[in-house]
Amino acid sequence: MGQEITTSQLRKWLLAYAARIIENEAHLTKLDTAIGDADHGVNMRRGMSKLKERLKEEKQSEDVSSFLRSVAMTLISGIGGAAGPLYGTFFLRAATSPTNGSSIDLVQLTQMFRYGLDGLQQRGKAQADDKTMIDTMQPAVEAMEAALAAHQSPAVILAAARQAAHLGMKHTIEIEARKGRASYLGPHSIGHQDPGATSAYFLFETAAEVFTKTGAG
Amino acid sequence: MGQEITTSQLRKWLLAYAARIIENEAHLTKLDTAIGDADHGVNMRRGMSKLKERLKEEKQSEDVSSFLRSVAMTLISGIGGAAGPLYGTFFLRAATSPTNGSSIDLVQLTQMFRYGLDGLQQRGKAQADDKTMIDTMQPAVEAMEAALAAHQSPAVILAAARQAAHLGMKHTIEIEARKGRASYLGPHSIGHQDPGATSAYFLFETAAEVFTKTGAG
Amino acid sequence: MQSLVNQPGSAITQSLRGMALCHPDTIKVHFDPDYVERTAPCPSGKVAVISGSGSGHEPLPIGYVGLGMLDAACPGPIFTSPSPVQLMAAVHSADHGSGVLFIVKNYAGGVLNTELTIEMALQEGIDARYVLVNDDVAIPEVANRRGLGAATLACKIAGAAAESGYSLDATVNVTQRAVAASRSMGVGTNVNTLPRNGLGVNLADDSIELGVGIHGEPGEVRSVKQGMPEIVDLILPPILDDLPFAPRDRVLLLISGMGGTPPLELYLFSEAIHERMAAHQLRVERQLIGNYLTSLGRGGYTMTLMKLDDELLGLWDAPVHTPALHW
Amino acid sequence: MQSLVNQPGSAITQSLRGMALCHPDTIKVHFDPDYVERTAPCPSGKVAVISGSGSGHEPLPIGYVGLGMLDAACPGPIFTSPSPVQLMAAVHSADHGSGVLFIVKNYAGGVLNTELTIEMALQEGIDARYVLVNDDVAIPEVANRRGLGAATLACKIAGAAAESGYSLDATVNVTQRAVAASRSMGVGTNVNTLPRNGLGVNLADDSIELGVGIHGEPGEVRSVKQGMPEIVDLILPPILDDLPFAPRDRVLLLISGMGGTPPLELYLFSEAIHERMAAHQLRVERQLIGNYLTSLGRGGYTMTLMKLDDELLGLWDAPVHTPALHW
Ligand SMILES: Nc1ncnc2c1ncn2[C@@H]1O[C@H](COP(=O)(O)OP(=O)(O)O)[C@@H](O)[C@H]1O
Ligand SMILES: Nc1ncnc2c1ncn2[C@@H]1O[C@H](COP(=O)(O)OP(=O)(O)O)[C@@H](O)[C@H]1O
Ligand SMILES: [Mg+2]
Ligand SMILES: [Mg+2]
Ligand SMILES: [Mg+2]
Ligand SMILES: [Mg+2]
Repeated sequence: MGQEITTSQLRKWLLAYAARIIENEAHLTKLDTAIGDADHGVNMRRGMSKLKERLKEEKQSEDVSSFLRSVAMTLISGIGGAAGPLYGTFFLRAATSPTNGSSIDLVQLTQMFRYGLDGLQQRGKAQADDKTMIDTMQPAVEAMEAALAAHQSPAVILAAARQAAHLGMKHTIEIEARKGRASYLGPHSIGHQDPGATSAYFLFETAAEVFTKTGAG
Repeated sequence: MGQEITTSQLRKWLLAYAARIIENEAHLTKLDTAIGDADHGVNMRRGMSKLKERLKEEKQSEDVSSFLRSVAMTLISGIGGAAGPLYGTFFLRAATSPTNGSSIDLVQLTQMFRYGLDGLQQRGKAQADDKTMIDTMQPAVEAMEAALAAHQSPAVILAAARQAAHLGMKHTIEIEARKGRASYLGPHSIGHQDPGATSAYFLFETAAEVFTKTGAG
Repeated sequence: MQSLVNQPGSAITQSLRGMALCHPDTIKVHFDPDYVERTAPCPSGKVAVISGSGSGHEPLPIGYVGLGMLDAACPGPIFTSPSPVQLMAAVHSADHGSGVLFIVKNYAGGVLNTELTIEMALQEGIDARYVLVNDDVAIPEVANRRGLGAATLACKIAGAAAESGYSLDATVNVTQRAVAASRSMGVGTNVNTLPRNGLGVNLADDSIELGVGIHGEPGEVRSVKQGMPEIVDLILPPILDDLPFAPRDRVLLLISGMGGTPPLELYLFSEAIHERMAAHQLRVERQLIGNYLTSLGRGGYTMTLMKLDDELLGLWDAPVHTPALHW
Repeated sequence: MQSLVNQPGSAITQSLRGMALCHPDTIKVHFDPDYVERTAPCPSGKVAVISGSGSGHEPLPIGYVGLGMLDAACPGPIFTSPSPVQLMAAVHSADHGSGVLFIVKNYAGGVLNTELTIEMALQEGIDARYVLVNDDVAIPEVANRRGLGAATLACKIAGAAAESGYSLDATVNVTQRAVAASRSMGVGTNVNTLPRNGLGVNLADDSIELGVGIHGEPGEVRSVKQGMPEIVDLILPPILDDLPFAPRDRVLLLISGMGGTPPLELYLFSEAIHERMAAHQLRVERQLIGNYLTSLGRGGYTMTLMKLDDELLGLWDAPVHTPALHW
């Protein structure tokens, strides 16, 4: 577990995330058109443009907590809608997880995700199977924790998170929405993938890509 | 010129006119759609329904003037738009032309049309070639007057009126509107037949049909 | 749900009844013939001010009935002027011996029906006149210019003058001055259509219809790439040059939606107008923004400017208590 | 001309500036973060009342800023709630030490952003609360009910209470009572669509969308053969049975167009409602008819009933001076 992820690597991760979201703007909006109000892509792209601006200023040896807090504030002001305070709270709370100052190890990365997930869940009061981003994040964080407990390698831990996130995202197709705008559709929401679950998946996908490449080994 | 047209024959004429307009409601509205506000058929049908109601009460030996005045008031309240006061004034003024009490001869019928036309023209201030109902009525009345002066038979006088009205109506296709809503279109009004000129034509068409059949001989 | 409004006759009647039920303290509706009168008592010797209009332009004219504005109003069928029978009923209700002024938008039907009514009124010994509203600069020939937003302004000015005791002559004069000081133009934004018939072509997303009428009379289709400022630059010069309005003129600005325009878009339009007002050094002393002259549910707006003087400003500010204007 | 409203960002900013330019005596607009505050001075010790909302519902919320109603309001992007950064700017402008009340329509975004803002305000030692508006009976589960016309009513009641010196607790309580006494439902009449995307299907001429939302949330498509009375018979029972409203109840009736509804049609709707109000022996003590809660330019309307008591009636009648409500 000697691998350390620096603030600068977290920055790379979030830049990759921003790029992935911007590539997928139309896709996210299309998903939100089917069961929401057709703006999730627009909202996320607005937030990611602001995030990219913010991430341009690379401060020397910035500590992880204040970095995550500033990401949170950027997302809170930039995304809007329901997703803004949810992603914002995720990072606000992640910023309170233990660090080594300007880096975290894989245990701490897993804790960071756990803190973020718990914060998001307290904010939104959604449960698993309500057809929200929780359905992506909760299995992903649980998979990380399990892999960590099983002393897996960083690459395996991150791959497990990504795979669980993917399954969770796909699972939202099968279930009925009980939170957010899609809930107004009741059973008609079944058969459609949740937009927020999709944007949340990219968090784990890009984490696996960036941290495996830069950090593993 | 011994032919007398009684109030009851005038009633038959206007019943035939009302029926002809109602048959042609869609046609008149279509013409008004091209160069006006798409209601001439609706307006005329509304007026004709009221006129038919009014004409149901056949009063014994009603005199021509009061009959025509009551037709005028019915059209004024029933048609609306520009056509209502124009047709209304036509009959109001026609009601002041000379009669023999409860009948008129062909000289008086021609005078009746002339009085009506002059009144309508004073009301609307349109000239020939402004692309209005005047373009139907003025040549028709002039043709009646000419045929009368040439001592033609009633059937010929009425046929001349109908034919001149028809030519006048068709002539409106070629000219630019200078009165009414069609005038806003300027040169774009060319190529379309005027709706009011069309509804006015039916006055002469039905007069020729009804008075030739019932009165001639 | 086009069919709701298209039921001939009964929709107008029911909508009229609806308006009366929504404003029972202000207006009273009569049927067959259809007209609306104010409930507020009239000062003795007051000139009566009346306006008729085809329906589909609400709140005009019924929404302008009440203290300080119209004494009575008559709604015709959709886009079709009311009949002399209706107008005479309004005259009988509103005339108190000091004469009657009709406010008439310049469309053939309105003018002809009013002239016929005035002949009837004169035969009964009632002094009746009309003021023609013809503020639409989209029509080059002045004689053919249509009535737009200045109809609302004329009803307010005439009503305030009459309420404060102006004679018939004086009411006619000041109302004519108000119309002569007003210029307007319309812009259509969605469907190039006669709403009644569901005909017409959708405008492209970047196109407007310049100089459109309020009965579906077509305007000139223009593609607009720069958004609102470009639209305002198309309508403002014809308006300003026609009077003409000059720097430092005091003006009243009326911006009306056509019934299908989102408030968001109307304020967007207002912003571009205000910017240009400042650039032209026009002093916007008073303004009204909302649905004041509509064209059923079509998208679009009209802009009206009236050059103000102290008399017009005073009459504008005078109290008014109607369904649509209230101060 | 869909494109006019669709320019992301700048359309909102310009429309906001437009509204401020149209009502310079009443509101003042700030940008980046965007919020609007009243120009009227506040009585000392006054509780601050704030509301945020996605844009596209104008006049809500900006048109309700002013004396006797909101102290500040924040517009989000189209149909997207404003951010805590905007809401905190409004808090800093409006709070005078007596606490802050947010009026929040029950949509996930509005609630989540407000809750986050309240946490931030509490961290700064500012007492902040919110009242959730959830009057839409089209949603069976009470927890998911959306905010409709009661948002307008809540802003008025809360604003009047705060203006007259109610404490934060008392303002919260009476506003909650107002919401609890209110029920609404919406009807869409033209396009079954998300306006932003130009998607969606035109409704048939004889069809409506029952229980539609104000962000294009679909309702139930119903064919309506008998016109307005049939529509009112579809929405009234769910509204009346839910509170329930009982004969001889005093009620406030709010009828709002969705931005693309001709006034003629809105009065047609009103007529059918008034007829049923009489049949149910409900006493309509106060009413408001117009565009008060819109959904960009879509066709349709919402109807809201609030059961009145003397306190609510007094607060409703209290003076108000905002762009949209004024008495
Ligand atoms: N209470 C909640 N908890 C967790 N996620 C939620 C909640 N409400 C909504 N979401 C997520 O937010 C997404 C929608 O975000 P977005 O479209 O940006 O906001 P809005 O719904 O305000 O338009 C949904 O797909 C869902 O995943
Ligand atoms: N000044 C006028 N003189 C004679 N006829 C006129 C005049 N103005 C309009 N018209 C006639 O009226 C017809 C239109 O009538 P209609 O559609 O019923 O009224 P509106 O134009 O008010 O909708 C035109 O086709 C024209 O023939
Ligand atoms: Mg959304
Ligand atoms: Mg016509
Ligand atoms: Mg007409
Ligand atoms: Mg949204």
